[in-house]
Amino acid sequence: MLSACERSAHMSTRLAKQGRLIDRSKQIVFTFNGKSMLGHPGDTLASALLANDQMLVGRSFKYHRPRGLVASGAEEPNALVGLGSGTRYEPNQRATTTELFEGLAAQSQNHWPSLEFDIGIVNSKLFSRFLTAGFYYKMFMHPKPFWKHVYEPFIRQSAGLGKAPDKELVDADTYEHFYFFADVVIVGGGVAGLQAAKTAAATGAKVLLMEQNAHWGGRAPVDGGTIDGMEAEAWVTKTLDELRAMENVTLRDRMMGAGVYDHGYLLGYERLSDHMPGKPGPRHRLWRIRTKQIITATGAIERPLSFAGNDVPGVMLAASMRDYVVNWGVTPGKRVVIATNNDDAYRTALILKDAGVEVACVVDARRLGGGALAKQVRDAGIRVEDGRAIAKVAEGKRVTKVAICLQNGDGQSIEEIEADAVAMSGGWSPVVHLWSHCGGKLTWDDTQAHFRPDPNRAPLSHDGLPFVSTAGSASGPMGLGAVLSDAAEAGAKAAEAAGLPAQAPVAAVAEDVEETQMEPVWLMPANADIQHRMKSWLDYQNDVKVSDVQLAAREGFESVEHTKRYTTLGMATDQGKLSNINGLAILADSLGSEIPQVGTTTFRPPYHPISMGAIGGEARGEIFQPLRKTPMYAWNDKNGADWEPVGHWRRPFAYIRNGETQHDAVNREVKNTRENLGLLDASTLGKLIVKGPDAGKFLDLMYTNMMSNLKVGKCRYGLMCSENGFLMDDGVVARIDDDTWLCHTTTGGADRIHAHMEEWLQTEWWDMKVFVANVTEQYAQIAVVGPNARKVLEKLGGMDVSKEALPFMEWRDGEIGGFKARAYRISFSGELSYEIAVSASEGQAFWDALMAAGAEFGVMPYGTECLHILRAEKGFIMIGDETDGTVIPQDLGLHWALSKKKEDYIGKRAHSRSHMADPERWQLVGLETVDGSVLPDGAYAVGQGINANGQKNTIGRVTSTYFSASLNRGIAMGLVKHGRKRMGEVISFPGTDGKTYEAKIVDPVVYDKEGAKQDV
Amino acid sequence: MSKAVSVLNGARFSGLAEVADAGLVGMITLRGDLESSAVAAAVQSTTGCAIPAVRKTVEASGNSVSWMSPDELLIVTAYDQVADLCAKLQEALTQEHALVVNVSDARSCFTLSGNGAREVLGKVAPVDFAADQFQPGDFRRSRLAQVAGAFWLDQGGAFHIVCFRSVGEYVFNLLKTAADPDAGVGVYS
Amino acid sequence: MKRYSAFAVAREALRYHTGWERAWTSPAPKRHYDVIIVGAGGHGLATAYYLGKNFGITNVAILEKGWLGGGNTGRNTTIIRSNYLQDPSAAIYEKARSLYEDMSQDLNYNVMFSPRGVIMLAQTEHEVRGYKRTAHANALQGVSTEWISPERVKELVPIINLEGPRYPVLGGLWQARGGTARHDAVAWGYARACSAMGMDVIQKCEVTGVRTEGGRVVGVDTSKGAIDCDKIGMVVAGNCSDLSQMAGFRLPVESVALQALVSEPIKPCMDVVVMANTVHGYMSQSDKGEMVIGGGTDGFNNYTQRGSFHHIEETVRALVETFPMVSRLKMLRQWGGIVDVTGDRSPIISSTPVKNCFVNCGWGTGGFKAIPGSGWAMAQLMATGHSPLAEEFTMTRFKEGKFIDESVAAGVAH
Amino acid sequence: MLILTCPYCGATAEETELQAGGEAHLKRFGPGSSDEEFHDYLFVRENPKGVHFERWRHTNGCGKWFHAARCTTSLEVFGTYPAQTTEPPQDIQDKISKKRPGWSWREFSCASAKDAS
Repeated sequence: MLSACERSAHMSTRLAKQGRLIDRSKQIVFTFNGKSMLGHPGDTLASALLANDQMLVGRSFKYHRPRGLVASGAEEPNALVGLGSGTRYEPNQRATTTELFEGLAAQSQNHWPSLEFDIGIVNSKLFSRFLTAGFYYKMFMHPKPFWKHVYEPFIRQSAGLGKAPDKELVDADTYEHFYFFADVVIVGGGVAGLQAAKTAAATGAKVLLMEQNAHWGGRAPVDGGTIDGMEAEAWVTKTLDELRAMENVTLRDRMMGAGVYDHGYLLGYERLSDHMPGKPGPRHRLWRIRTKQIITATGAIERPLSFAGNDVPGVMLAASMRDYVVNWGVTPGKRVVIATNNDDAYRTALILKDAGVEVACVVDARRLGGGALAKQVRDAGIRVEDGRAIAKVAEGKRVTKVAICLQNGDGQSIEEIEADAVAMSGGWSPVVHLWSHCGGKLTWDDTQAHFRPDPNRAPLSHDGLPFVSTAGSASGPMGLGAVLSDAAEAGAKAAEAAGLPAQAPVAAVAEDVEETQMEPVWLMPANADIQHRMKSWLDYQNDVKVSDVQLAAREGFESVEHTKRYTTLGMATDQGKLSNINGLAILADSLGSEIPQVGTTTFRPPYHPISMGAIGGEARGEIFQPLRKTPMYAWNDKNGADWEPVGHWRRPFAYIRNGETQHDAVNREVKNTRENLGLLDASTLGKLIVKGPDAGKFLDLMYTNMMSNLKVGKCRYGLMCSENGFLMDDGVVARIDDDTWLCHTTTGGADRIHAHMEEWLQTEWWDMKVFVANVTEQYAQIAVVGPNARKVLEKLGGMDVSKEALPFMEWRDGEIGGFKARAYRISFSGELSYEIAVSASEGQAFWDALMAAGAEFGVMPYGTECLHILRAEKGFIMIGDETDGTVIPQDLGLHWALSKKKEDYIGKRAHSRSHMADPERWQLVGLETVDGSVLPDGAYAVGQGINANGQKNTIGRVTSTYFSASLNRGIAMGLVKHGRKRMGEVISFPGTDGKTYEAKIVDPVVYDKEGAKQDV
Repeated sequence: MSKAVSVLNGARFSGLAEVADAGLVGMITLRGDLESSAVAAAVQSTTGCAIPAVRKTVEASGNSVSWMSPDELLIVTAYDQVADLCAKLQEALTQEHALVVNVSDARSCFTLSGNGAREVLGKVAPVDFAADQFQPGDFRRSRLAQVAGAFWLDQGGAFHIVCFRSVGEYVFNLLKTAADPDAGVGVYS
Repeated sequence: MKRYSAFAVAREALRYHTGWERAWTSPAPKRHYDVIIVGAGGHGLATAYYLGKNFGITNVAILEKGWLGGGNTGRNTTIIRSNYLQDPSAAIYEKARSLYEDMSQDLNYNVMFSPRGVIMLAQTEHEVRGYKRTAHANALQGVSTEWISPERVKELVPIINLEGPRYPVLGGLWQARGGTARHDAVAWGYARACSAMGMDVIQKCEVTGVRTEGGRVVGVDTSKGAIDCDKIGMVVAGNCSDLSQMAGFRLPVESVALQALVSEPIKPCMDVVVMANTVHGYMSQSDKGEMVIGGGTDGFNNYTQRGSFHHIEETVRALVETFPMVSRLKMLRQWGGIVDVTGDRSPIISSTPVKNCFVNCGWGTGGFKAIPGSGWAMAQLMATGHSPLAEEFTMTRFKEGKFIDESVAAGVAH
Repeated sequence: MLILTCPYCGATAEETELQAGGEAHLKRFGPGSSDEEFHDYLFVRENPKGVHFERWRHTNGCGKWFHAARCTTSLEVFGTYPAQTTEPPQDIQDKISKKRPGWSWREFSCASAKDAS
């Protein structure tokens, strides 16, 4: 029975026979460029387009030439479409790897205004002679501004393939990662992969077998042959059933081996819902697999032939054409010319004929033609011409005529054959990408004219032993029997290499047709003239032709990498799967060199593009990154916290009340804390317990000042430098008992300083008896600050917090308001201040108690900005403001904290280097603007003249600057050359706002210089 | 104590596996020489547990003891017992160079149970969760997506997961996402 | 050398481009050169070019063990900017940037310098302060930059998500005359110009030894035989430790892998270069349409030109969060290069303990943008013994504790 | 993706659990050392192409620092060992000598080369 399409006059059509993968009983409606079309379940978008006579599927990158399908799988260079819409739109989807689904909407790409009529074609028609390889390096240089404003925008607009997703698009799909471990992973579910899996699994090895398509068996069911006495397809089904029954085997379809990384790390890219968009659950899953052995059973890819017009829609790889016939029951034409240099293409002739498609001629470039298969074809009554070539396929939007010539001639046409499709086969190249990702080397095989993996130079793993092997045609052999025995051996060897007991491989037995050797044909015909070579495509998508590679060679781009980059050969979205070997053969020929000497470019992951969404995985939205929250986070959030990210923490910058600006809120908090009572959530401050008989000695090395002589019950402010001498952290240290200290660090310092201490203890002073524990998160810590601080604590009741019982710079354990607490009498604000630590789980309850009890004392929470201002008014430095990784304690006038008694501490030796002892170093001072305004953040003070590089000389910079609500004017600190000797001097800070700010050098402490307020 | 609350305050999620906030859990970090008989004796007498082997958890008397590093144990007990147990351990270790510190409030704990538990954890931690590779009593410190975490498998087949308190919510949301009922992988079933 | 121009292209088109001559010659080494530059990457070729152009020194060989431009010059993300904080860095990078402005005309080779603008996003208060400081410094250094508002960022980068759930964009440091260039073309353009001046660019010529006499360099041994010279410039990122040891000194340098990736090409959607340091990622769109993406380095010494995948993952995660539509693009290709990192992550352009032996290395992750400035300074240093641009970049600075630290942040702290 | 076996907890950890820590077996120079010594200690690195000894920390794991002997050009790992030592264990040096005859790294070198000298 003929299908509806076949009865029509169309040339590319659905056949009545064949179509093993489609379900003809059901129809699927889809659209292409808005036109409604019909397909079947099991179709790819590509096969469905062919069934609808949509030969023209896209336009090329440079010349905007009309293009049709060339291949049937991942190697397809032309059929890229924009798929879907809205939040599920995606550009550059391959029609050949897109399974058809109901409602699929595809848009062709790279044309304007329409696919059928594209203005860009003028590139091809008028300018193609000019737009040769590298032309843009030689022109567009004058006038200079034209590159940015005229030439580049034009080039960018005409390049670029698919339409970008909408600028505001937020992906509707989700993605995830999965970690998996195996002994042997086999990539590729063709007969080789299945055979390798079976052999490996027989040893008991834990095996993962993945197949990028939705169906198993690879090419074998299309190419025919019998395995173990049954049809290939039956053997595939049987073997799959056997593997599925094994507990040690995991089978995944729609999963591609995307990349091989060092030490047996493999990326698997699983497409879960691309064939049914909107299906609940993740769209893609990125498997991060650790395996002892990888077998790539990735098959081989057919090479195009380089003849003039080999890019006209309707010219297709011979094996792909039979894929379309056998798998999906479609043909790109009704009258086909086949061009080949090998026997395999004759299979296409037989299959086409069997399916009712006329084969006008098989043009075999070999002088002596093919073997047994060729005979079958001749016997079937098909015309076969040996030693012939295609001179040219007539230009147009589809194939109409094919000119035939002698292969060893220059392209003189012998005859013209009417045809609407051309099948071409230039031989087969093993898919070596995964083998090569981690350094597997290739060897040139003269008999098959291809690079294949060199088993003696395999990628090596952590143990220096090979961890990747190949199976089947990925190894080189193309015959079914050889494929199976190679795969069986690969499976057995890999299992043994993975540590399983060795087993002799048992391969399935196949019946093969003997094939006559192929002959390399890099140019068709061999002596094609320049007009022909300028129409012979190597890289379809990037529009690289034989003449381009020849030009590159002539201009001295002799390295294959140079040629690639100069011509863009192999740099398109197919990464040269079809073009690389043909291109470097042309290059070798142009250089008078051999192909193996020219070598290949580097194979890089991924094998085939993978979604950025999958790479990012689950990390989006609220789990984009960990957000660290203090116990009072929710309260802060509800009470106006204007959040500031601090590392992964969030801290309230200020608590903004209704009607307030951020600035208002900060000023209110400053005044209230100075006048009444402020609460600061200080839980993020690091708290490290350091304990042991050598703890004092250790801390004396960690801190620049002495900690061993701190008395139990007391606190001391300490500084830490890096070994390179720079100030890296500060904080208050409390001595807890005879051999225990508690060290406070900055928020950012908690993990860093903990790691720093562990590093020194483990790697340098491992004989010291010291243990460190990071207890930062065990406590909620609240700074209770202001003149009313004692009152609120006394109201809550519990421990004696009087000046006598708990003097400044001491700490006590006890209870406050029924909470077990530790109170530190320390102040970073210059006010009467307690920092109270309670267990984190009780933090919110304690905060609530303070807020309630503090109501009558004017309690208000304050944020980090207020904290900054309070400390700046007191001239206290802030790590990260006054320090930036280039500042040493001496710069900040902290000489008092550099112990002279100690022989050693980290950073001490560094400080004696010439530049660190240099009196010219900038010194910390206070800065007071002449007019009371606020100095701009980060402003530099200018000195006299310019330096040797023409830059203005600077003599200082602002390190922190604020509006002080307490003093009602700007306050600042800065580092100034000879600053401490220049008190009272006025210096200038040019702003980026056009103004220059004049500031007087003053003492950094501008509030309560005597310290009377904090020690009450 | 009613004042104390865990970060997730008893939250649960049921999908591929059951994710549950374990509430307030008593936890003690013990640092000391794990080879020392005094440490072993102290741990045995106070918790009822022997010193676990490398990357193992020992459960006894309602307590568990896990191997954190060659000189560190994680002792898990009831939240209201922790102060008492800390004191006893400190007492038993007065002669030893050791550090005993209550970290109950510094951490969040979750249980992950059900058929999909291995698979869910396998989405966030770079660890082999195949049944023959991760068995009851096994303990591992690793990474839970972007944060450090530790987990062990109890004899009943449930995972116990510990992370820092500040990232408790992140880890809960992470596990919840991984346990999406439509995101089954199906390799461990 | 035949001049390149639209006219020349048209003329050649008429004869099917059969008349183009070699872009550079492929000579055998001579026995002696005044100067040998080891390394025909961008920096080495630029050094040679300015030796010839500025100092008339043309008896120069540039030795390359592989193919010219095949190291980091040909595997970077092509960003050009000079908005550095410290004076010495700003000076050399601005010199480089200004030379890029005229490079196509100067070399008669279109290197496609595209001053499309570079934004460094500020996503924390700490970054806001840092970039405001940089803007102030740049104003005094003669580097044109400005602090811009989030609204302006959105205008320039329509695909950005300003209100990211985690790190809202608080503004950015904008250098309007920063941009990109075609990386290979920079190497090819310099090579062609060097060759035209009579210099020898010798590829597949590996240096196996550095010969010295009395503490002075006299020549090199190579895979193509011994070559004498008066001066040597070592400009070999990723190989400088090896080469310096041949000359008998050691460098404060470590080599690590830096990775990059590109998406499949799409139509223009982002006209500027965006760097987001809080989340560790940067992105621009090439003229071909690919989104060119970079991130951080691996932490371990590595010469494989392969990096670890989790860095790719971190970078992509960050970019998906910053530019949500990126989620629906696909990664086409990832690769790695080996970069030299010094103790302060700033480069070394310096004389060495061996007389007449000079070294230029340690560009870390920022080498491409510096190429012309680096070559200019290195040439001046080699020709005259002194270069103001190179003055602070000595290898002795580490001994003095005089660092050029661009990271200027000891970590976020409160 | 490097995978190293932590000599403390025995886990075969992938790189995401680890933190690289630079060259191993550096001798610290503190106060009293020369500028040269201090400079070399802080900044000068072997940075070899080939056998290297380096520090790693099992950060997302048992937290311990350890050393790895690794080849920087092939990424082969010859062994890992605890950080509390000033030189690579002999068995690891021997293993390297078998695989990389003639290797040397700072004052350490191939056993056979030592015999010959």
